[in-house]
Amino acid sequence: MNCEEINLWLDTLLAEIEEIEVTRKSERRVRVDVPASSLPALLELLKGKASYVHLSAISCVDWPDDEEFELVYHCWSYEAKSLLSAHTRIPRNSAQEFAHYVSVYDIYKPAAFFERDIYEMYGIYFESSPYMEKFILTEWNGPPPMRKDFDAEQYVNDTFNWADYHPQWLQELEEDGGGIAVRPEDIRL
Amino acid sequence: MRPENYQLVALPNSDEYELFIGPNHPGIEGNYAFKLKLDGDRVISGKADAGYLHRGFEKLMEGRLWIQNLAIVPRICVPDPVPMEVVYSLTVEDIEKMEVPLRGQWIRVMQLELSRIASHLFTFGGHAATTGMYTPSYWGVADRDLALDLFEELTGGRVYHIYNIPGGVRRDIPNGFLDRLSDYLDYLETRQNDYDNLLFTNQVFVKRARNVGVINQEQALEWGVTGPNLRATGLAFDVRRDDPYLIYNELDFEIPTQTAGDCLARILVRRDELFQSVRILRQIIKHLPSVKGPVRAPIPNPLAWNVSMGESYCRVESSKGELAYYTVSDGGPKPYRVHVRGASSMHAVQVLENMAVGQRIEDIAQIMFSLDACPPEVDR
Amino acid sequence: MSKIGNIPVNAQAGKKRTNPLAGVFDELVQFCQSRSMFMLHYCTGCGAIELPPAMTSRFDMERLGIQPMVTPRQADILLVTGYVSVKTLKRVILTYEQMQSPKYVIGICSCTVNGGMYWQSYATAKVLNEYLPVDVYIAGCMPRPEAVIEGMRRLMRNIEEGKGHAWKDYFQRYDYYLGNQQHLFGDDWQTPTDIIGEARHYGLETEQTYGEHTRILEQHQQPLEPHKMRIKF
Amino acid sequence: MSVLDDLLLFTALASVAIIVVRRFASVSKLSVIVYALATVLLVKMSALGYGGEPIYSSFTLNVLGQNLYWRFDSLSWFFALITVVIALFTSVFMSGAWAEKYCQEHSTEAYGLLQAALVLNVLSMLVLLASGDLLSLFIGWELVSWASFMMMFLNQDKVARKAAIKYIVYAMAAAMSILMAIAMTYSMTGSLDYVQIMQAVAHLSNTQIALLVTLYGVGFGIKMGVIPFHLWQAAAYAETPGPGAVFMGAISARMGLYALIVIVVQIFSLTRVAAIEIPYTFLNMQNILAWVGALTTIIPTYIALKQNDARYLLAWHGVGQGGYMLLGVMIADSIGTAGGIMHVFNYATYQAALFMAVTAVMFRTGTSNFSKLGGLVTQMPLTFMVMVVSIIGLAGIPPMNGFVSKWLVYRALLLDGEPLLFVAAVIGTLGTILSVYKLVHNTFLGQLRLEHQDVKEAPLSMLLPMLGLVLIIFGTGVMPGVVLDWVAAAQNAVGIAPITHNLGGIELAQGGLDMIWVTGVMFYGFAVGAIVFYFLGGKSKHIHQFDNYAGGHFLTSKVRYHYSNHFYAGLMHLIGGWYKDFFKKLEQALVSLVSFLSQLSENFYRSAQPAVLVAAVAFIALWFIMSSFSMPADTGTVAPITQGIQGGLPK
Repeated sequence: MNCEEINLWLDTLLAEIEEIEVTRKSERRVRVDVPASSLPALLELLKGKASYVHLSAISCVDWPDDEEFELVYHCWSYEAKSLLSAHTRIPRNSAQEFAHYVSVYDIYKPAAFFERDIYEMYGIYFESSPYMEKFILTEWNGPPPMRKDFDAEQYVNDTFNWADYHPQWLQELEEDGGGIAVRPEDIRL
Repeated sequence: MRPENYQLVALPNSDEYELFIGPNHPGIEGNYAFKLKLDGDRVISGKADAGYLHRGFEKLMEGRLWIQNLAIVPRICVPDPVPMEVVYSLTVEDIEKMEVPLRGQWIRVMQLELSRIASHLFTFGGHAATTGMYTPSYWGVADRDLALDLFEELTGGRVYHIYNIPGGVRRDIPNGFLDRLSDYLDYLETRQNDYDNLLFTNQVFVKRARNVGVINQEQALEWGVTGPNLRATGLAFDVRRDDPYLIYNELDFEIPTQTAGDCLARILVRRDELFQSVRILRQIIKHLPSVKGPVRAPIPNPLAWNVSMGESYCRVESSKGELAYYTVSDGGPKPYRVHVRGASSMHAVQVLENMAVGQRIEDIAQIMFSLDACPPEVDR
Repeated sequence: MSKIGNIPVNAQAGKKRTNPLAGVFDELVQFCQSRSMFMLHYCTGCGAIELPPAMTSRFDMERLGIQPMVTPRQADILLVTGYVSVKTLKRVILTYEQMQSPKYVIGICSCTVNGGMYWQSYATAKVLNEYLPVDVYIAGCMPRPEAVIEGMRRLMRNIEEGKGHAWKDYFQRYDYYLGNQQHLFGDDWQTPTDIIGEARHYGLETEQTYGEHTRILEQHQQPLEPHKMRIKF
Repeated sequence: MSVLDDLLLFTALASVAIIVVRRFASVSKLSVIVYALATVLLVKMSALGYGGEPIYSSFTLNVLGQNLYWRFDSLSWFFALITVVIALFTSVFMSGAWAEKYCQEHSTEAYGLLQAALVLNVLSMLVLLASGDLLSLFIGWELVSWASFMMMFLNQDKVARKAAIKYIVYAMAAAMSILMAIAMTYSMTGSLDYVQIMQAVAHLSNTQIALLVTLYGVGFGIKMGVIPFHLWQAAAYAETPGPGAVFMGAISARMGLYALIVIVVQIFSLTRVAAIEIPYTFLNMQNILAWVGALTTIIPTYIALKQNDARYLLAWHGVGQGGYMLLGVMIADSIGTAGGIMHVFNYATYQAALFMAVTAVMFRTGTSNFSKLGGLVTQMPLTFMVMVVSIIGLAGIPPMNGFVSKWLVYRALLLDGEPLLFVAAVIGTLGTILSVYKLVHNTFLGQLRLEHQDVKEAPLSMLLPMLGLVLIIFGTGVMPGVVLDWVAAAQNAVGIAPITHNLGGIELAQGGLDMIWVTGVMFYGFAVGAIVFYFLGGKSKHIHQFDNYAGGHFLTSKVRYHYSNHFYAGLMHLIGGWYKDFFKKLEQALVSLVSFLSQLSENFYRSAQPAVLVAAVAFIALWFIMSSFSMPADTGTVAPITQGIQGGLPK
C-alpha cells in the first residue's frame, strides 16, 4: 500500500465509525474528533492497523468556559506520511480533585512523558500511566500552573520583589518625560 | 524543601549506591540532573530529574501578544534557536492562512541550515569532551563562532536572533552576505578532513564510542526517538523530506543514515548531516539571488493583532529531532495555548533512562551527549 | 557603611591591622587573588552558551587567569549564568554556601538583575541580589563573551583594590538573605551549611546576622554537629 | 650452655607451660612474659647483629654418621628477632580486651589453644632458624608446617578449615620436594652439613645444581607463596583468628625466604646459579628466580585489588610483598640483597600493624567486609592513623621504612641494568598503592553507618602494640641504619658483600639515600603548610559529613553514597581478563588429574569384576613378554617362544 491507499482506506474506515468526525485539513493533516470513551480504541486501531506508530505529542488545552479539558493526540505515520490529530474532551471538574483519564502508555510508550507533563501542569490524572509523580515541578506547591484559573502574574507580584533601580541619571530622564515610563507590572494588555 | 537533618538511618543491606550527575556537573548537558543507582561501575537504574530550567514558557506565552512571543521562543533551546522561531511562525501562518513570500522562505531555510551547522559543531565538541578529548570541543566552538558572526551580521544577534516573524523574516539579507556565507562554507569543507582525522576516524574516539549506548530501530520507534538518533538506527526519516515545510521539497539533499545505533553512529550521522547542510546552503547561495520579491507578507499592526480562531500543529526538523508546536487561537490578541513539543523531550528523559541501565559509569555522559539532549526543551 | 550598588557593605569589617607591613601583605594577597580566579560556572540558564566561546580559543578567558573549576570548595567565583528557577536557586544557594571565603558572585544576563524577560514567570526568581550578595552584574540578553570578560575584569579590579567584600555581607546580614529565602522556599528551608557558625568563625557576625528568620531556622534545625574525631575507649 | 641453648630450651619449656595453663586466664600474661624474656635472650645475642661469630647449641645428634646441630648466625638472628618481637607485640595485642571477647564468643579453651599455637609456632620457627644442616632444617621445616596448620585449624569456620586443609596439602608437597632434594644432595655430596656441601658444590655439574635448585625452590617457594604456588596462602592466613593472622601474615611465610637464602644464596651461591643457562632462552636460573619474584609481586597484588574483605586484601598483599624480597635477594648484589632482606623486617612491622588495625576494626564492628564498613575515621582516629602510617610504609612512600627497602630493590635493578624487572616492580607498587587506597577508603573514609555510630576506639591493650609498631615503622624509616646494620651482618653471613650504610641510609658512589634529609625536607614542607593553614590562616573549619557537594544535590543520610563494592571495576574491566582464574584453573586441573589417577587405581584394586582384573593383568603381562620377546627381532632371527618366556620371566 502506498500513502494514498492508506489514507483512502483510513478515511473510509473512519467514516464508517459513528461518533467520529473526520476533517482532512490538508494533504498531510487529518483532524479527528472523538469522544473520550473511544479514543484509546481509535489509537489502538491507528497504531495496529494504520501504521500510525509515532506519537508525536499529547497536547492539553484548558477550556474553563466549557468546563472541559481538550486532549489532542498527534500521531504520525511513517508510511502514510500523514499526521493525525485526535481531539477529545474530558470534563474539567470531576468529583475528585483531579480530572481523570486513561493512559495510552500501553499503546504508545512516549505517552508517559506527555501524560506526566499534563498531570503536573493541568492536574489531569492518567490512570495506569507509569510515572504519575512530579517531575519538573517537584518543588512547586501551588495549583497546577497551566490551568487558566491560575493567574501567574498575580502570583508573581505577590511572591517576588523587584529591584528598585532609580539612579540619578534615570531620575533626570524621567523628569524630562523619558526613561522607563511604565513599570513592567503595570503593563496589562 | 528541607534537607534532612542527617540523623543516621540504617542503610539497606546491599552494595548499591547512588551517584548524582548534575544539576551542576561537567558530565551533564546543561542544568539537568541524572540520578544513578550503581553497583560497582554498572548502572542499575537511572532517573532523570528535570525542572531546573523550567520557566513556564507555555504559561508565559499565554500572557503575551502574538508578536511578543517571538522574543521568548528561541530561549527554549539555546544552542539551536532558529527552528523555534520558525515553527512558531509557521503555526501562526497556518492559523492565519498566510502565504510566506518565496524569498522569505529561502532566507528562513538558510537560517535553519546555518543554525543546524552551529548546533552540530557544538555537539561534536561536547561529545568528544566526554571521552576526554578536548581539542574537538575547542575547534567546534571556534568554528561555531564563525557561524554566529554570520548570524550577527544577518540578524543583529549572536545567539538569539528574533529574525523570523509570522509572514516571513524581518528584513532582507545584507549586501555581500552570501559571499561571506560561501566563504564560511568553503572553510568548513577544508576543515572536514581535519575533523575526520581528529574525531570521526580517530581510533581513540571510535573505540570509546562504538557499541556504547546501542538502541535498535525497533526500540527507537517504540520510544518515539526522532531526528539524528532515529536515523542512526537506519530509518531514513526526516521531517524536511517526509513532511516538507517551506521550500525543502525544492532542495536536493540526502538523508544520511547509520545502522549501528550506538554513540559512534549517532555522531557520524550528525557529521554527514552537517555536510548535507553545507550542500543545501550552497544551493541557496546559488538560487537566492534569482528569487526576487518581498521577504515577508504584510501583517496587521502587530501590537493589536487578533489572530483568527483556529489551531495548528506544525513541526520542523531541528538539529535535535522533531520539533513541534501546537498553537490554539481563540481570536484574541494573545495565543490561547501553545504547546511546545521539544525535540529532546523523548530522548533526554525516557530513552536516556532506559539506555543507562547496564551501562558503565564512564559512558553515561557520553550517551547523554551523543543523544544530543537539550534539557531546556524538556523543562520549557 | 559604604555601598556597592544596593548592597550596604561594611568595608571596615575585621580587625584593624597596625603593622606597617600588613598593608603591603594585604596588597600582595589581593593582587594574587585577583590573578588566579577559579570560577564555578553554574549553568543556570541560557547565558551558559556564551561561556564556551569566552573560555576557548577565540576569546580565551584563561589568559586573564580565569579558569573553570568543577567543585565549589575550590572555586572563587560563582557564575550564575541566567535566569534562576526556584528549583535551581536552592542549588545555587547550596553551592554558594559551600564555597570558601573569600567568594564572589557574578550574575550574568538580565534575568539575574530583575527577572529579565521572564518577569511574569511563576517559576523563576527575579532579583538574585535578594538571595545572595552579588558582586558584579553583567547585563544583556545574553551578554557577549566580551561583556563577560569585561565583567570579570571589573571583578578583578575590585578585588585588587580591596573592594570585593560582598561575601562578608552574607554573614553580616544573614537574617535578611535567609528571610528572602524563607519567603520563597517556605519556613522549613535549611541548607547543610551552618552560616551563623561560619560568621562567628570569621568574626563577621553583627546584630543583623540574627533576627526573626534565624530564630525560625533555629526552631526546626537540629544541630548539624560534624562528627568530631574522638578518642573514646 | 650457650645463649642459644637458653633460648631454645626456654621457649620449649614456655610452650609446655602455656599448653598446661591454657585453660586459665593467666595464659595471656604468661605469654607476654615469655616473649619478652625471649626478646631479652635475643638481645643478649645481639653481637650477631653486628657481625659476631655464629653461636652454636651444645645439643647435637648423630644420625647416619652425620652430626645434627643447631646454631645461630647473623641471618638467623635477624629472622629470629623479627619473629619474637612480632610475637611479643601480638601477645600484647591479644592479651586484654581481645582475649575477653574471644573467650566470650568461643571459649577459654579456644583462646588457650590460640596461645599454644602461637608459642609452638615461635618455637618451631626458632628451631628452623637455628638449623645447622639439612636434616635439622627439615625437622624445623616440618615443625613450622604443622604449627602453622594448628594455628589455621583453630578457626572452626568451614572456609577456614578448607583453607587450612589446602595449606597442609601444599605444605606436604613442599616437604616431599625438600626431602627429595635433601636426599639427592646427600647422595651427590655425601654430606648434610652446610659447610661440607658448600665445598662439594664446586664439583657438581650444572644439571645437578639446576635440579637441586628447582626442587628446593619449589619446596621453599610453596611456603613463600610464589607464583604459581600462591593460591593457598591468602585464604589460610586471612581466616586465622585475628592475632594469629597478625603473626602468620607478618613472618610465617618468610621462613621460606630464609631457607631459600640459606640454600640458594649461601650454599649454592648465586654466581653458580647464574651460570646455569636455560636452553633456547636468554635467561639463566637466577633470572628465572628473579622473574618469579617479579611476577609474585604483580599478580597477587592485583588479585588483592579485587578483594572485598580487608583481611583477604592484606593477606594477598603479603603474598605480593614476598615477591619483592625474592626479587631483591635474587639480584645478588649487595644493594639488592640488602633490600630484599631488609624488606622482611619492614614488611613484618607494617603488615603486623595493618592486620592489627583490621582486627581492631573487626573487634569493634564485627566485620571486615568493605561493603559494611566506612566512615570510621571519626570513631577510631588512632587506628586510622596506624593504618595510614602502615599503608604509607606498604606503598613504599617516604618517610616510612617500606620506602627504604623498595628504594634499594629499585636501585639495584637499575644499577644492574634490568629495566624490565624494574618496570615489573613498579607495576607491582602501582597495584599496592591502588589497593591500600581501597583499604583505607572503604574502611575509614566515606559514609558512616548507623550501626557504627557508637563504635569506640580500639582498647588500649590493642592500641599500644599498634602504636609501638608505628613508632618502629617511622623510626626505622627515618633511621634505616639501625636495621641496615643487622642486614649487613646477615649479608656477611651468607657470603655477600655487605652494604655500605650509615644511620640515615645508604652510601653509594652513584648517589645514595639519606632518609634523615628526606624526612627533614618533608617535615619542613609540612611545617610550612601547618604554619600557613593553622597559625597564620587559622580559618579551617570542621563541617558535617553531608555538607558535601554532589553536583548541587542535597544529600540525605538515607541514601548510600559509599562506593565500596567492585571498587576498581573500571581497572578490572581493562586488565581483569588477563589473569582471571588462570592459576585457579591450573590448580583445579592438577587436582582433577590426581583425583582421576587415584580413582583409577582405586577402581583397579576394588573392582568388583576380578575376571576383568585378571584379564587386565594377563594382558599387561603378555604385553610385557611380547615386548621383551620382540627385541631380538631386530637382529633378524626369530627366537623360540620358550626362550623368550624363559628370558622374560624371573627365575
